[in-house]
Amino acid sequence: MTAVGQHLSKDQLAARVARDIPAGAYVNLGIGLPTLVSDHLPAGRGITLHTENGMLGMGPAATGADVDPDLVNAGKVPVTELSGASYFHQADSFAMMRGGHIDVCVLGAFEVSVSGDLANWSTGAPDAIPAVGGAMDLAVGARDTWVMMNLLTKGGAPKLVERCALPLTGVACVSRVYSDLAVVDVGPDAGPGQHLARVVETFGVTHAELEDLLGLELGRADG
Amino acid sequence: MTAVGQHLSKDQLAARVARDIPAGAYVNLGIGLPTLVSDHLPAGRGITLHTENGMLGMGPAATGADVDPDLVNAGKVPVTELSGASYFHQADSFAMMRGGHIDVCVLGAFEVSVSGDLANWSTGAPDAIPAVGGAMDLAVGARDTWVMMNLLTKGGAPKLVERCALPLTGVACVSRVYSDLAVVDVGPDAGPGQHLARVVETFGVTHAELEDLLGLELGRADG
Amino acid sequence: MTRISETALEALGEIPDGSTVMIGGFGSAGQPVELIDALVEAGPTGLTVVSNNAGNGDLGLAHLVELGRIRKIVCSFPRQADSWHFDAKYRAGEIELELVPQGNLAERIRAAGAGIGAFYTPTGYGTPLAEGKETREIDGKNYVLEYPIHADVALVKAHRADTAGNLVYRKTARNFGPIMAAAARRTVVQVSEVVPAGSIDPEAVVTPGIYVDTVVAVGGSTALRQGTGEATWQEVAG
Amino acid sequence: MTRISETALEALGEIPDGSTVMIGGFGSAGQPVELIDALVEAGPTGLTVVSNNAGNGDLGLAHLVELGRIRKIVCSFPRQADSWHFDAKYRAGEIELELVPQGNLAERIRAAGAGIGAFYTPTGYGTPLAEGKETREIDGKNYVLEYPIHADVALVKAHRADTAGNLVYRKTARNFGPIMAAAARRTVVQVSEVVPAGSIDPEAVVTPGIYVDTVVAVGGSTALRQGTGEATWQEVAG
Repeated sequence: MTAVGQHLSKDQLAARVARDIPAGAYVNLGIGLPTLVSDHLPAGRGITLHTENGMLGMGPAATGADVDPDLVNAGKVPVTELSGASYFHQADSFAMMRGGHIDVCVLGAFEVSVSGDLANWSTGAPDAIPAVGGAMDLAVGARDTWVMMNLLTKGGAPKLVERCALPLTGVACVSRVYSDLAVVDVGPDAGPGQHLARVVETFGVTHAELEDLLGLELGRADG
Repeated sequence: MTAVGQHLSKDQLAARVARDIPAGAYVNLGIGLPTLVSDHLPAGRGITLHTENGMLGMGPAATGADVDPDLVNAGKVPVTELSGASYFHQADSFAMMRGGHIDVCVLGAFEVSVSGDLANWSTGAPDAIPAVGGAMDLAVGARDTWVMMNLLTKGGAPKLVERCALPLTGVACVSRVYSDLAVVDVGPDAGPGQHLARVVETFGVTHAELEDLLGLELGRADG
Repeated sequence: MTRISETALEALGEIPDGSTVMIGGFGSAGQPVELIDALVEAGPTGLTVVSNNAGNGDLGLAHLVELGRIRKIVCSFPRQADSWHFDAKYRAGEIELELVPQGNLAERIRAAGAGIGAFYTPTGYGTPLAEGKETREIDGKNYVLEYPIHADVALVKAHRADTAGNLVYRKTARNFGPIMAAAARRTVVQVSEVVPAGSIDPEAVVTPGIYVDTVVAVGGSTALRQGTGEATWQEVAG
Repeated sequence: MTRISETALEALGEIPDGSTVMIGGFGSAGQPVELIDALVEAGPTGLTVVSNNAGNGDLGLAHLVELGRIRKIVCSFPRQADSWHFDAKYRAGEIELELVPQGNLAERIRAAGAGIGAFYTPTGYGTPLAEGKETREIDGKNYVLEYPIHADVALVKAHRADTAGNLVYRKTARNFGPIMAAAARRTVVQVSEVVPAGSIDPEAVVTPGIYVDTVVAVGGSTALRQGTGEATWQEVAG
């Protein structure tokens, strides 16, 4: 499925994430990069998409005459409605999220720590205008919060880190990171004596190369 | 309107309460005696009845073929639906009550204190099986909580008292008592130096006779 | 994903002894009688039941009470004209009662489904039902701190489900259904009919399918089989 | 009782300087543009606005921002691709911002309408947006104490109203409308059409008329007039 020796493209990464979403799951794909995952959800698996602005059963992006300004996703992109959809108000929508009813939420990130802390809402730049939207609710609300990101910044700095330097979105909320270089489990679910970050799979790098790139000691998810 | 020298009958009392309900008001009539008020609400005043089991726009009791086991009031009596009605679940219904959206709630009572404390859910009998229903929510939720009751027990003991002896339903929540003998304002809205209980109107008794019956010093609502 | 079951017993699935079970309904309206009958048949005991009432007449919840399957009931209004089975068990000391004002009951159930850790409510302040509870004055008004009520399973009666598990209810039978469906780890729903996904207007869905694990169609309304449960307490108070 | 007004300006009524105004909408979807235009015309200043965003493009909320009528905005997501008017005011120090996570914003608005004094939410715990706030561990999980957000008036866009004030919405334009309608002392609603009481199925009413003070029909959807407000922040984060 994955070309050996190569990092994953965005689309390959989206497909890799999609593969792990259980049949019948209720899923929130945040905004931006993770929304690509929806293109790779196979039909017939009964996966239902939640968008926190108030809808279950969201369909693909709308085009042409299907564009309806009253029907948008959390990124304010016009979308469509699938059979069996439902609409609800913001308090009900975030109750659904906060109450642990969404099986999987996939989010982008600036940084994720080995203990599962997430930073994805603020660059910390002093002159930036802050905006958080539903990021903090999504981070802590779903049964499983996955991050989908490039493992390194454009400048080559690791985004999977010992401790986040940027303002946090949530504490110990991420369970798994899907990246172009590796899939890594993070967070407090590791057993005693185990590493907080455990590599599930690498793409075009060895375990040792990955440790070097990140400057972290990494465990292995299978033991 | 009221026969001089006579105490009010239940129906007269209900009519007296109905007269004071403002046009356009949203009203909850609890269960039992206060539900009689609905028979005296004049058409065209735009008064809407709330029943806390989940409905606005409740109509009269249902009879014959109109009885629908899925459409009952808070006393579990089959009722009807008026044009413009709506249904909602229990959390929404009590949010409506607790949030101060109901203009007037009319409740029965075992005792009301001059400071507006209400006791209407428990006789305090040690062997009684307790039940509270929505009484405590209704007592504190509406903008105005009125009590409708006989002013004396069957044994002749006052039910408007200095301090409630029975288990409380709510503290300082009643603003007015409508009874067979008098209408009396109660509670902390009185100005400094004023009596907590101020007589609005008496039926078949003088102010002095009322004070004697109750063993209370009473003010006058008009000064 | 919502599963459609052929029978109430199959829909119910495994309910271990000692489970906490939410049961919808306000008296008979919205009471899932067929699911309760299945619960009786399935046999678990030592249950904690969360429901507004404690049974009317001899059927449904009243029958479950009569059989002694319930260790504890959390409700707002157990005593009614036709709550004889609860009354007997209670007087015999065979059932524990946690009495909760109806709006606090609803809000605590709602909080469980909404992931709220606790909330301050004005209802009950200064009354015996708030004794021992934490209180706080906020903006000059007094509140009691109340905690969510979770459950292992919720039994709910709705009017119609689609195959995606979306529910609509009928009139005041809606009552506790939507909030219980969200508050329990597993929700089992009985309906009059199951229709294809897409048959219910997405704007009119009351309970989205995400809250519904299993649905069983049991035919028409069953409330007529039961007592009326008319309340009596305010007759005394009136 | 709900009043039906002929014009948006008449519907708006008196809004004093310094009022707190809730404005529905998620970006353009559900934004009550005609009511905001009326608010611009009515002229009050020094407003505190509670809304999910801080304006898209040049119309509606963005215009109100541009004119400097807003002293403070309480919202979750001010910065967007087309929030240039807010950006300019914010950088100039001419508008105060209270940033609230979207779910906490929704729940705080809901709490105001529901008479809840405060609640414990897990969202934001351990982040800069919870700094200085009271926290509590409940059942091993950490929560932040949040308080209700009330308002003097709410401006809401719905799809259809009946003459009893009952509202239905359209798709994701529902968003903040129902909870803002309940949280404000006075609620003004713009709709595409007003129909006679009884024309909306009582089972499908989303906002009961009790929450609606004034309704004005403004014709068809207006969202197309505005910018799209597509979010950009996660493009960076992705």
